[in-house]
Amino acid sequence: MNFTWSDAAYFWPEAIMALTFIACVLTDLVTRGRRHGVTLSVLIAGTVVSLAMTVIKAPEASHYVFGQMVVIDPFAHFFRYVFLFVTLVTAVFSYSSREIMGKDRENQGEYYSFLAVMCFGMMVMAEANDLLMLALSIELVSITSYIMAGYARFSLRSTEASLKYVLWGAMSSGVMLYGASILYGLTGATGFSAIREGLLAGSGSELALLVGMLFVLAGIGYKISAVPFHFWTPDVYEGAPTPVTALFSAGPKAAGFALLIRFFYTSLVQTDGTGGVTLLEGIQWPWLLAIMSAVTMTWGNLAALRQTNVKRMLAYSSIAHVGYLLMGFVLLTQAGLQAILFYLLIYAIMNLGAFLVVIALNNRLHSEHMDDYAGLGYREPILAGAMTIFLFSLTGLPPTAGFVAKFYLFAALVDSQLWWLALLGVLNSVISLYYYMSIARSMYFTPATETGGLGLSRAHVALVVILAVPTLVLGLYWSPVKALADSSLAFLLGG
Amino acid sequence: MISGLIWFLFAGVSVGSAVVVATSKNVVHCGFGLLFTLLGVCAMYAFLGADFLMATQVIVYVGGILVLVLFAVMMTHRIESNRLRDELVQPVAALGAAALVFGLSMLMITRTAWDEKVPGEALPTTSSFGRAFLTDYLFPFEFASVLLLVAMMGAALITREKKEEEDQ
Amino acid sequence: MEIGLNHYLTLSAVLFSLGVFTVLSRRHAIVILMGVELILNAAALNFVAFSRFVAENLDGQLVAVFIIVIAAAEAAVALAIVLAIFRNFQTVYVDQVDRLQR
Amino acid sequence: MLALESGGGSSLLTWMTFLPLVGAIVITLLPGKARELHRTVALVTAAGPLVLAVKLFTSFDRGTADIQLWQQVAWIPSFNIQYFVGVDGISVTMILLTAFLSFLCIVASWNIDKHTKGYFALFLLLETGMMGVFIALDFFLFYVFWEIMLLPMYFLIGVWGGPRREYAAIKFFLYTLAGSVLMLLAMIALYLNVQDPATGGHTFNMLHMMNQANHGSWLLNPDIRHVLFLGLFIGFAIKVPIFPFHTWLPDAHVEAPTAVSVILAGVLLKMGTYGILRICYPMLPDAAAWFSYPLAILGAINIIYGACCAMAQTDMKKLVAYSSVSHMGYVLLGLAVFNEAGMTGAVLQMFNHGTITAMMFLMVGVIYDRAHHREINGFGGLGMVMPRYTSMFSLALFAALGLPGLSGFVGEALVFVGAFEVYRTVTIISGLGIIIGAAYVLWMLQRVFLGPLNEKYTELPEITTRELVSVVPIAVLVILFGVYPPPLINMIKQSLLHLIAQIPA
Amino acid sequence: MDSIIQSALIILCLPLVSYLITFFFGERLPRRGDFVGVALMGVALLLSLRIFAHFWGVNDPTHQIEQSWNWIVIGEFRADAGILVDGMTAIMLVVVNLVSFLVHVFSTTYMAGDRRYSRYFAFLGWFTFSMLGIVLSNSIFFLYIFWELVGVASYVLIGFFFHKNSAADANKKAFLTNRVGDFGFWMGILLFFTALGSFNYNDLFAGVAAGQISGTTLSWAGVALFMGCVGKSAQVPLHIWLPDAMEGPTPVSALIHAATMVAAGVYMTARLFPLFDPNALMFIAYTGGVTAIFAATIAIVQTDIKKGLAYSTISQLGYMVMAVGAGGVMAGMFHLTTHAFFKACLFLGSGSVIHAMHHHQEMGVMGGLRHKMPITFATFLIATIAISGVPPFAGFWSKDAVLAQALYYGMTNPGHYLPFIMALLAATITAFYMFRIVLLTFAGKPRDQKLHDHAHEGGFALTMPLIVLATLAVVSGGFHGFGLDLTWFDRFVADPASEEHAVAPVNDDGLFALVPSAHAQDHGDDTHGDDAAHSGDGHGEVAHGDDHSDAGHGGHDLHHVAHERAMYLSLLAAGLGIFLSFMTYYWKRISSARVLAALPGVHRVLSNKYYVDEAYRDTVVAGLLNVNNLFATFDKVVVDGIVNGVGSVTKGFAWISGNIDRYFVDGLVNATGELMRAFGGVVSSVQSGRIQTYFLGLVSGLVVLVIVYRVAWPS
Repeated sequence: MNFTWSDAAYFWPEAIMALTFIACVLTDLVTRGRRHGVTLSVLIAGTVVSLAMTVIKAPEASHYVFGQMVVIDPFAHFFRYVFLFVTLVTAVFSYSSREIMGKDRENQGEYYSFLAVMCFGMMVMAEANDLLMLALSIELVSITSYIMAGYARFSLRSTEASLKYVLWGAMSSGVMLYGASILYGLTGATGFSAIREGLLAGSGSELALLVGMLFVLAGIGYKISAVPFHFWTPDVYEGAPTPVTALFSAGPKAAGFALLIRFFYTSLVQTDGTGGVTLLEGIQWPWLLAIMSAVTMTWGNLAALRQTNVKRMLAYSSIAHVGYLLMGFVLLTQAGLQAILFYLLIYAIMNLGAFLVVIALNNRLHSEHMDDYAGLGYREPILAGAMTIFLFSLTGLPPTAGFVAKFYLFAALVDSQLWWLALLGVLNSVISLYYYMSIARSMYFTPATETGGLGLSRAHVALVVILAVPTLVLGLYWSPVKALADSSLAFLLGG
Repeated sequence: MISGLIWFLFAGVSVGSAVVVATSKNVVHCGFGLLFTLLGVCAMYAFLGADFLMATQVIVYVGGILVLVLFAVMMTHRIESNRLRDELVQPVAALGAAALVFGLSMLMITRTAWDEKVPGEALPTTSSFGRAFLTDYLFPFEFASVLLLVAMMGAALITREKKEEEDQ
Repeated sequence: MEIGLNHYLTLSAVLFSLGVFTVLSRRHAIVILMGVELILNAAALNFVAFSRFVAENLDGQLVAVFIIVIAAAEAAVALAIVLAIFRNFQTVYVDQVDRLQR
Repeated sequence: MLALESGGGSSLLTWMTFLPLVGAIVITLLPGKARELHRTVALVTAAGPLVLAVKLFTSFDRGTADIQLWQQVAWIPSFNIQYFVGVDGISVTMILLTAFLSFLCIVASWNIDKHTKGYFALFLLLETGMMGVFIALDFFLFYVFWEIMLLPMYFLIGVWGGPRREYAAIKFFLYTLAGSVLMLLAMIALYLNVQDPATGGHTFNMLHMMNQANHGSWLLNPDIRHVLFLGLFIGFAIKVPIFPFHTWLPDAHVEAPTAVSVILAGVLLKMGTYGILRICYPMLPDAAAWFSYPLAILGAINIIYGACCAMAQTDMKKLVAYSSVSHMGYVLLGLAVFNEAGMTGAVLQMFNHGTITAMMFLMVGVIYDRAHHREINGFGGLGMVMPRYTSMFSLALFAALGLPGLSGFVGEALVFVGAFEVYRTVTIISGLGIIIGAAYVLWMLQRVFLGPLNEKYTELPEITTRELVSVVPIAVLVILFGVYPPPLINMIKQSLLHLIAQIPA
Repeated sequence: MDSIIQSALIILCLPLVSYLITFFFGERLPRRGDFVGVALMGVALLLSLRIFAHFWGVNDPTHQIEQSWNWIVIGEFRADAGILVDGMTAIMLVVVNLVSFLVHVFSTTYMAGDRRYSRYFAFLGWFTFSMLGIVLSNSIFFLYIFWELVGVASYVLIGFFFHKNSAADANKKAFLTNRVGDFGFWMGILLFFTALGSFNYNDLFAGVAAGQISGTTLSWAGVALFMGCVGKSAQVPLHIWLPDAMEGPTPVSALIHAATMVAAGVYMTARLFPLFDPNALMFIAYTGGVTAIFAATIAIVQTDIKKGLAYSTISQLGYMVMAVGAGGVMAGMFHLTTHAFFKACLFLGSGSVIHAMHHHQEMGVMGGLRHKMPITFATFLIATIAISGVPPFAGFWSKDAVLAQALYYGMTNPGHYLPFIMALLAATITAFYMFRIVLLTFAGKPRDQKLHDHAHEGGFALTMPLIVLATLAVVSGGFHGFGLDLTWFDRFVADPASEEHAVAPVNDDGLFALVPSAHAQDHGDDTHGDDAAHSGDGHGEVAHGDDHSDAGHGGHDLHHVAHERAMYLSLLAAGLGIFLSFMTYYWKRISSARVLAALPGVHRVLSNKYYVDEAYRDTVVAGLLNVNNLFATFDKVVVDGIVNGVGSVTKGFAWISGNIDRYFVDGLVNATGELMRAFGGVVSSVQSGRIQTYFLGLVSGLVVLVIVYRVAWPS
């Protein structure tokens, strides 16, 4: 147990988030749940400090802080940025969302504490290097998600969403633990690298490895909502309050991918130290995941085609995007993973942006039905303009960051000659154009029923613009962000 | 070590009660079925020399979680309707799926050559548990505490009644 | 006759399958949760069995303890949600809880 | 392999491309109600590229096939993407056409009154997109501009279009996007398998891609080259449009407002053939030679099929749209044969068709503004009421059917001369196109302008000076390049001769 | 630049200038700008006479002046624009400019008061410009360019009264028929260009002579080129547009559909004569022959005076084409020239009659106009006599030359007497129907008294052109015989010295042995310019060359033998035709009604123009329209359907229940669409909102993944 205080310094960002959680709980108690603005400011302060510490304490190598369980390396470090950014954005626009902070809601203060602990949980998820920690971190994030999903305690949709979520989550964690036990049985260890050593050494039967891996994949797959583990997503996304849905679509999904990459690329793969990756002779998992990716992509896109509720459509679109991300995952190449990381960051920005617009409109229109968006282009030009940028970015059209992200994915795919998946991915983007444009169509082409602005809060529109700008700018100049994503992978595959 | 007969007795108890949990129409019977399954597993732990674990299982699982479940059952069924009955839904499909999963697991268990070693003397585990929790497993230990705290807060939040006095 | 690893594994497989069956076939939310408890117990049993017969270290048992912790946390939140459902829907049967769009 | 003319680095092209973008941004900042202001700013901004176009025309060096006025700036060094622009014989006519038509279209869209701010901003953005496609010499930059051009087009058709505009807009978008995603995959494959002579790494630089020496081993396998050629070709074929992929064109034209369908027919269709000339042929010359006969057949089908469909239409705009399909068939036939006459004829026809269809659509727009419908059978004897309009429209129509002395004929004649040498039967079949072409033009002319005057339109106002201003310059060009084409041909000649030399017999 | 070339260029530009001035400023000029046209055409006429005189002096048909400038140069491909002036051009320049000038004069009165008066003169200028372009150009590429421009000019002029539906149909029909011919012409040009590499006449002739193109391609190329002539000069089967072209104003018919444009085809065949090989020439000859006889028969039954003249023009064009086909370039061009004069005179005459009869064209309402309109009657009669081939009028000499050439062709190519027989028959019928028109219009009692009273002679503008043309109709043939030799035409155009025409020795035992062959001395003394119109009036009805050739048979030059015999036969034919015409329409011995009753079938066929129009309408036009509708519906339903199908595959896939996307699904949903829809159903049924189905999905998903893996990679 090599626990040295000097290493502990790298754990500061997570520590600060935990402290923020406790601080939020205390402030909420002190203000007796009335002035939730204070709790929000505590949360924001905590997040900012944590962000600062992340920047200061950027690890350039992998540090095992508390034994082998958790590793803080550039890979996890990249995800910290994503989680902090997502938490910050969600916190701010939850403040102005009718569904959470409406006048007839109470215990808004505790919402922020859950947000803090969720961020903490996600950070740990990205650093888990052990089956146990994997289960525990997923469990923490899931429990917070169940609570936040059911946050609007008296709305039937929200409670129903949380019920489905909790049942599904419990089942998945059960199955995952069973799978973990099998892997433990095969290798006699729970640490990812130890599992790899165990698999290399042991004769281990293929079937057991397959079942074990698959069941663990069920647990992680549930978090990133890949087919066939995605069934909860549409109902929960639609039922949960919109800020929570926005958080789900960006935060836990990225954390799930972090876990997926770390688990598969540490325990089920051999690396020759120079970035080259070869499969363990035991199992050909890339093919399996390729099929999953194809099905997820197509399922998400085709289901989204016929949605008229924008939130539910964005739910299916997020499933489709998981399909695109998995494309990069199956290539066993450095380029593939870099593309995923970059895509996750860009996806977080544009998806949050889109949800933010949905929230803003929900506050005034009290509905997310597409027909209610009629003529929005003219009543709220800035908001509609930003939404159009997000939609184009989600489709992957050039001037936007979405295109660049997809471009890297396809570059990686073509580089490894995986033509059929590339073709399917490309065709799916075309299908996705149809339903994304159906929103633009209702905003611009169908005439508005009544005229005049919606009187949205200036802060909300400002935040939307703040998110829209990088979506466009990163579409034109994105080298620094890509460099960050590339460097963060050096250690995972190299190490 | 211990004769197989006793082992099979306890195994039979846990499987039987598990079947009761799965199939019984009356929810309370399911609850008690779960109790005996847990006790059966507890016995298994004993056979496997996991004494601390056995204790935890009895105290935490049976004492805590099971009681919680039973409370929930009592609170959620309406007195006036005697409908404690709960038919099975899509039983055939469920049975098929369960059978498939079972077959798959058995195939796996029998096919794999687990490098089974003759188990040594079952030493008391509590002290090594203690040391592990504060050294190798320190982080999971602390993390679990946060997890439980959040669970409590969440449960309290969700089940709290509507606040009567609306001050602002 | 000697009780070997396979016996324990078989038992845990049986428990696991029954858990799956319960989850798939019961309408009552709490019974589904009981099914999940069964699955978790099967996993814990597996861990302990492997720790005893294969790994000769206590990691398995430690994980089993944590599994119980997870089960506890989950049960708490799940039952809270079930109560909330009961308050809003006046029923605990899962297929009657159906207000969301297709 | 195309070389760079020494002493490049002039920013003329960059100004021409991004001036409209600046204009678009300025317009978005203006207040929504100031309609007049939007129009004037748009006009002034569009005048910029026009002036620069004249400067380009004069300063263009007709003697060399090298890339001129080029500019190369590193954009994304990590992926070796550069902002690399330049112009040569193939693209110069297209740039001039874009600048010229955009200016006229803004003049023609003076009476747009719904959301003028959005309209003019999007129109200028469209101009930037188009200009960018023609000047880009870095494949990534080309692809970015190619897609940028799609976005405003979707909204222009969708918001300001006719009754079924939404259907037409989304159909247009889906068609072109499906094509361009195929192009994306081919682009990436090329990128990964072409070695940058300087750095040894991958490159998007089209000039390097044109040099067969830089092609990696994977790319030398003929089957791969054929598949890549096909991928790129389908992307461009949808834009041209070529027979099986053309059904978006009539819908898009019928629903788009006049000025937009002028730009759509005048410039956007040429992007397909330009893409073939700039990317497909120089980079995969052997595949081009291999595909030459199918291309010729497709050209012939386009000519005959387009003409026949045009003859059966009752809506004027649909008729003109199908006539565009037929004319682009000539361009394709010209491209299919690799001799001077054929290729020059094709590039000439690209420019001439641009001016002629633009004129025809403007004319249809004039009658639509007055009668609010475009049913050919709904009119009759307009010659009596609007003599000047009739003579103008007849000039456009006769240019369309390839009357010698007007620019439509020169391109066609050269294509026939070129194609006849190589594919005799296909050319003879395409020759039937001039008969059917004459048939649908004259039949339409008769039903609209000749015969007894339709009593509904006894007092239709004659063509106004504003409308004339937007049409007369094109008419002058049509006549000028019909009587004396060398100014155009000299610009195109050198680059085409160089391109033909690349393609194996 | 050679002075001739300079004047040729000026001649070419004058009508263009007239077009531009009258088109843009016509309305604002005094007299609405007609004087501009007349003046400029006058100047052009004078210049062309100067060139005519120059070539008269040179007296060498092979003399030519050529100048060309480069137009399009791409690599080795060159398309040059240039001017070629030789004897044939000089003739054509005079003919075109003279007739155009006279028509301009005639139109100042005829078209006076028309709303689009200045536009009319502009279009006349445009037509003359393009006609001169055809005549002057030195490459087949520019020949094709001006060919099409002439087509547009005729389109515009035929459709001048476009408010009438019939005019609107007529001009479209004219243009499309010409376009069909032009298609063949264009294919011919391409054939020659790809083989010989140049468009220039002389290069082409050299290339053919050098044998660079031979055999079937050469004859097919020749036939293709000739298709241009068939289209433009209204030969069978593309003749249908000329009768309908009468919808245009009569001066236009005179200029375009009598003298110049229709002659362009003959000029082209004559100019490109070396490009045609014997098979092509035989094809040309037969087409000409068939057209001659075919049109002549229809002309008999025409009631409309202009339609009658139109069919007579088609018949005469058939003559010229047959002549050229038979190798007689000189004969063909000679007949073209003379025909231009007297046919223009006939049309203008009919024009003045129509003008007088307040635009009634039906001969049924005319009759007995000789007293009311003496000058028109006189000139019309002279022109009719000329066209019937009565010596010493111009018609006789040119028709005789044609018949001689046809006979010669028959003699030299054994078994090919048919063209000659057809020509002879046509000559008879021509004489018959021409005199029928004269008698019906001018002789007999007036059939519509009211109109008759109004009829009066036209002013000077109407009568002057008639007189000039009538004189030319008499004089332009020159005179040969009785010791006088005024043949002037061979100064300008000579038969190409192609030996292969003189093939087999003469076989005297044929049908024509009985006719003594007169020996004509050929000597060339130059008589001065014909327009110093020494007006010799007709020498009575029939004059027989009475001097017998003293030389025996055999060893004679074949031409003279054919010439002699053809002359007598043509006289016989003309006489017979006139006699029959007088019998039926003047002395009423033969009542036309009874004759027609005897042959009802023939009458119906003839009056319906052999049902050619209907045949075309049912086959080509209808076929094309059906094809178009087929294509259009195919396009909308199938291709669009497939696309919408693919579109609805993704849409159907999502099982839309009628909402704003409904119109997207309106396309043809094909089988794949149904399959996808079913598959889509699975997607939505699984997402049923019940957690149980979700769990089932999860477990079955896991199991499926395992099975797929085991199947794909059995360990």
